[in-house]
Amino acid sequence: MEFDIKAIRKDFPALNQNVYNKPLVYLDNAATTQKPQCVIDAITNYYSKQNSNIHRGTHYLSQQSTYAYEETRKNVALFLNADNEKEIIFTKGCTDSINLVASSFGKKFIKKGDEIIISALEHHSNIVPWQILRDDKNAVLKVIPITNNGEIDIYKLNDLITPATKIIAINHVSNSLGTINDIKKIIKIAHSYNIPVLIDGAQAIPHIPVNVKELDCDFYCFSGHKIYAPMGVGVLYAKEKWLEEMPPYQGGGEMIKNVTFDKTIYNELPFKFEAGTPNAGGVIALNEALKYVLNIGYDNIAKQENILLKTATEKLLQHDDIKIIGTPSLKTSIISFVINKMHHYDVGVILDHYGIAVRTGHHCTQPVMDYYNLPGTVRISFAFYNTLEEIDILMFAIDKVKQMLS
Amino acid sequence: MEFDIKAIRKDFPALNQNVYNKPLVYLDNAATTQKPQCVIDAITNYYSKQNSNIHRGTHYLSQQSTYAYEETRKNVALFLNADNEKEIIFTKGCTDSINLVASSFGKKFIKKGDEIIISALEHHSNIVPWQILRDDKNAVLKVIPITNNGEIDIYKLNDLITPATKIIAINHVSNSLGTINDIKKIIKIAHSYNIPVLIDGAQAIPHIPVNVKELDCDFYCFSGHKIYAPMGVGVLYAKEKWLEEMPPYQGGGEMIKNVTFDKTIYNELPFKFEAGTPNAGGVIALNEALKYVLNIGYDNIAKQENILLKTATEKLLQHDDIKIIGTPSLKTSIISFVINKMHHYDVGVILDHYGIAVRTGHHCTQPVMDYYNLPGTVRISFAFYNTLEEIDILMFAIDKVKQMLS
Amino acid sequence: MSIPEKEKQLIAEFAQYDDWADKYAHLIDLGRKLIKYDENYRNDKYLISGCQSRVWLHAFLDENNKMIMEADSDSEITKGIISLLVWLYSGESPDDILAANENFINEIGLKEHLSPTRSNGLASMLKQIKLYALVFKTKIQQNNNNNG
Amino acid sequence: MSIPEKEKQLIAEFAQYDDWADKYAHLIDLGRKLIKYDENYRNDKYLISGCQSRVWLHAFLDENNKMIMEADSDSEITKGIISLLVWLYSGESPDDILAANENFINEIGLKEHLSPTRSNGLASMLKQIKLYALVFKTKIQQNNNNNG
Ligand SMILES: Cc1ncc(COP(=O)(O)O)c(C=O)c1O
Ligand SMILES: Cc1ncc(COP(=O)(O)O)c(C=O)c1O
Repeated sequence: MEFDIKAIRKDFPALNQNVYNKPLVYLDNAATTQKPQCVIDAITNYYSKQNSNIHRGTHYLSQQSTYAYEETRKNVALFLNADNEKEIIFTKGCTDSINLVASSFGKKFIKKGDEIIISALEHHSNIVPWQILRDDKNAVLKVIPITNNGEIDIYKLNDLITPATKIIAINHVSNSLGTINDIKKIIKIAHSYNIPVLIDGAQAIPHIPVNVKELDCDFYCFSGHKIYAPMGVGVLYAKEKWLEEMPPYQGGGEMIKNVTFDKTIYNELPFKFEAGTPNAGGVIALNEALKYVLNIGYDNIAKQENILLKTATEKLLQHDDIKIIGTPSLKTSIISFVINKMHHYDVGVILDHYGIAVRTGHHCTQPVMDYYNLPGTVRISFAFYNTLEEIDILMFAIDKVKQMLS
Repeated sequence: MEFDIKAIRKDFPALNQNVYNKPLVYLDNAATTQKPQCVIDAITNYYSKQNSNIHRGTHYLSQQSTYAYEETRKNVALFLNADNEKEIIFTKGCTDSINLVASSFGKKFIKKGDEIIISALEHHSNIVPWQILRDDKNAVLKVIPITNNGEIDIYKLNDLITPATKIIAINHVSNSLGTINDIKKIIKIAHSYNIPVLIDGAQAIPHIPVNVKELDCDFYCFSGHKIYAPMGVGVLYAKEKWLEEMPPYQGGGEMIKNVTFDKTIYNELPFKFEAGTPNAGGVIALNEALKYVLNIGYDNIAKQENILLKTATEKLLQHDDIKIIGTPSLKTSIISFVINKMHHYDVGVILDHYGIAVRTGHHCTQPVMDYYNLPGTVRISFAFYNTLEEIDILMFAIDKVKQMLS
Repeated sequence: MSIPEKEKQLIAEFAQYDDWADKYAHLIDLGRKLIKYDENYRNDKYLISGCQSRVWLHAFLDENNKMIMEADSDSEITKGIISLLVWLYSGESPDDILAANENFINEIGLKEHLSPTRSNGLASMLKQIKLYALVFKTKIQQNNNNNG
Repeated sequence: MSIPEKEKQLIAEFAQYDDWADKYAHLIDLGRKLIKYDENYRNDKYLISGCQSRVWLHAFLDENNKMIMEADSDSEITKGIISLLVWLYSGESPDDILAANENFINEIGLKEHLSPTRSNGLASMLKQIKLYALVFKTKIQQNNNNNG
């Protein structure tokens, strides 16, 4: 497919609006992405024509919905190159997926004194579930440190692993710095000790094609809303052998085969892990979003996003008083920066008035901020629909910010 | 407001379609309800104009979204007559809400040998979470029996309560029989022993105005999708004192105040219980759905649904070979029935070909089916948008079913 | 007749009916003609799970290494569908059964039974039949090895 | 001047500026004019949580039972906002402070700071100020009772 940025921007209605009478420059894509019209239409269409409770009904609408829902599961399996669709569990988001694993894997496999390894580069969603598990089970939480340029210090991993290590949970891409971690190597090391690995893929999936078979990860988690799908939908990929052994996370309708008050027999995979009425409308829209991404192509996405990353980085570094936090060798289109003596909040508020949406603060990665001894940063994060003109607007506004705050 | 059924039906695009070349007769409202255009528009509008990650952003879209999300929380609090909006937690559905309480309340308050009371009339979503808790904690699950007409046998409750009873969880309205339970009385009895009560309100909220203050329930749970809102959104009302004492359910972004690897300080209510990016689009659409319901008015809803219930009941009972399961004195517009010697699945499949959507099977209430010694029933469930003409079509089709199956 | 030939015949048979009601009437009729199920096999061991209606299925290998099936259901429609499967596959070799697919259902005009709902038994029935076939195939190979 | 009078003056003051940038410049200016914060109170005990920027706030009752406040922030904009609150409420009686509302923020044209985002401190600041006022009010009442 040819990459026609003008045509692509027309696909996203939210991009074509003014904010404070200025054209919106949306540079907060790591927080959530805007939705193409086809995704919005999929939701509208679902609720206008198909809406029905799935899996339970013999009637037409229910069968249509079930079919579309299960087709999505198949497509997600293909998208991730999973062995089969039983390995795909729909959740409400990446956080939900990680909590599911921490709770269910933890119930079965973590005992007092067992060790869990995460990294110092994690989002709170990949820290707190493990802390809860640690506290529940009297386990130990160990942290792989990061290097000064913002990479997970893989060489420290071997020192942390002991016979008590039961799981390693790390992110594929850092949401605050953009670091692409060498998860393949980490997984290899872990597997050489027979330790399973969970990958928090929230920030990878919109930018990098993910092949769970090649990675050989045990768990891979992501959120729909960060890959152009609606909120309220997430994915957990897990190797079948783990899902078979793990107890269910939640109890409720359709995750069971048979219920008496004494004993309940759980349904087979993947249903065992999907209690309650699923967000079928959201899941079906996720299918559209993934199709849209594949249609544009990860290579085109990378090309455009790299141009944006490189250009913005160069222009920012022309300012003596701007420092980019995190300089890993491989990164996605995220730039975290600070302006000397200026508070990130002030910078964000003023940029906002120029129509520019950025994120400021700790980005739910307080330990990363602690490492750099910063209260927070300004973060810009590009999607393929951003433009060089938007970078010019940003640079213009940064000049204004500096005038106002000095 | 005047109740104009023709105008109302026009509000629901999904109702105006054909299935197998016959006009859709949607009688599966207890499974999920169709959505009015205003709710669909709210979603479209959200993703076309507001979409943004909430609570985390200083920028315009994020503030707009946050505002709309928090407005919904206030409106839900008003809708339920809660003391304040901190008592409203957004979840992904009723099942999620119940699991949250079973897990978090359970962690703090349930010890070995403690007793949990549910009823024999519960949906699996209000059984299995308590079984999981029972098994985790070595607790005891006790069950209030039902009477032959399908009501919770309140007089048995006193016998079941002991000093070890820590919580009672029952439904407001039965999804398989339609029984409206006298929860006010149950709550009173429970409170006289200082036992908190969770109400599964999934089937009540679309039909009956709920006043949590008047009921004095400790927890009240419901799903958005059963009250004309999208899937993937649920509500947990809980008294502030419980939420303050309960540990968080899930860990992740924005439910924390401060994270270090040693210790995490949780955010205040209600955020402590909302980990991860919430389904803001869905929540905001829930606001529209509640407004829509209030605008029609619960009195108008009850009036129309009672006419439908009465008419359908009478017409079904004209058949000697049809038996209605569950004859409580108070019920919502749900009718479960069996036709002598005919399998519910066969009845459902044939009705489907006449364009009629009903539910067949155990309706996720296997213990109720066991009580009546039935493999399942055919269930019709009306919403206010159903019509007397639709009942005529149903009766015509039932005649056909009987011809085909005898 | 081979399985594909039987499928063709079935498709032709159902093509006579334009109306869904006639199709279902015929399907129900076929179910009613199924030979009486051996009560010894009417228990949980032979129950196929994943159906809203109950389906019992029992199979064995005859002296010619063909798989013989018997089945029953408490639902008339499901019984009709299982009778199609019995007619198609019973008496065939495990290999042929393993090679078969369910497309004929679509062509018969009973597509709605193909959808992957859990309340729908067709997928579960086919899975169970193929499982039987696989077990018998392995058994035949073992016998051959032992004899060879 | 009463609090409502001060609010009116503030609104008039800000009404001079049409442009948001000028408004913010003025706000930042006001923040910079805030009296230097007493370093003894720059610690976690006086930190207002719920703001993206850090805000320290400290208050005491003077001999006339008026509440005196001092505050600081590491953000210039937040410091500007807190300076408005200090100017409005410091030196007023706890009762008057408890009766005040935040509508003036809207009228000043800083509405965006009213939104209930957790990154936004205004709601937290006001809450903290009212909490102080409540504590002091109770204290005054107790004193009155003890003396009475
Ligand atoms: C690296 C990372 N992990 C996890 C999450 C959590 O995702 P969600 O909030 O969609 O559950 C995020 C996004 O906020 C993230 O960036
Ligand atoms: C009485 C009752 N409780 C709980 C539920 C579960 O609701 P959900 O599937 O939306 O989580 C339902 C609906 O299926 C219900 O009818």
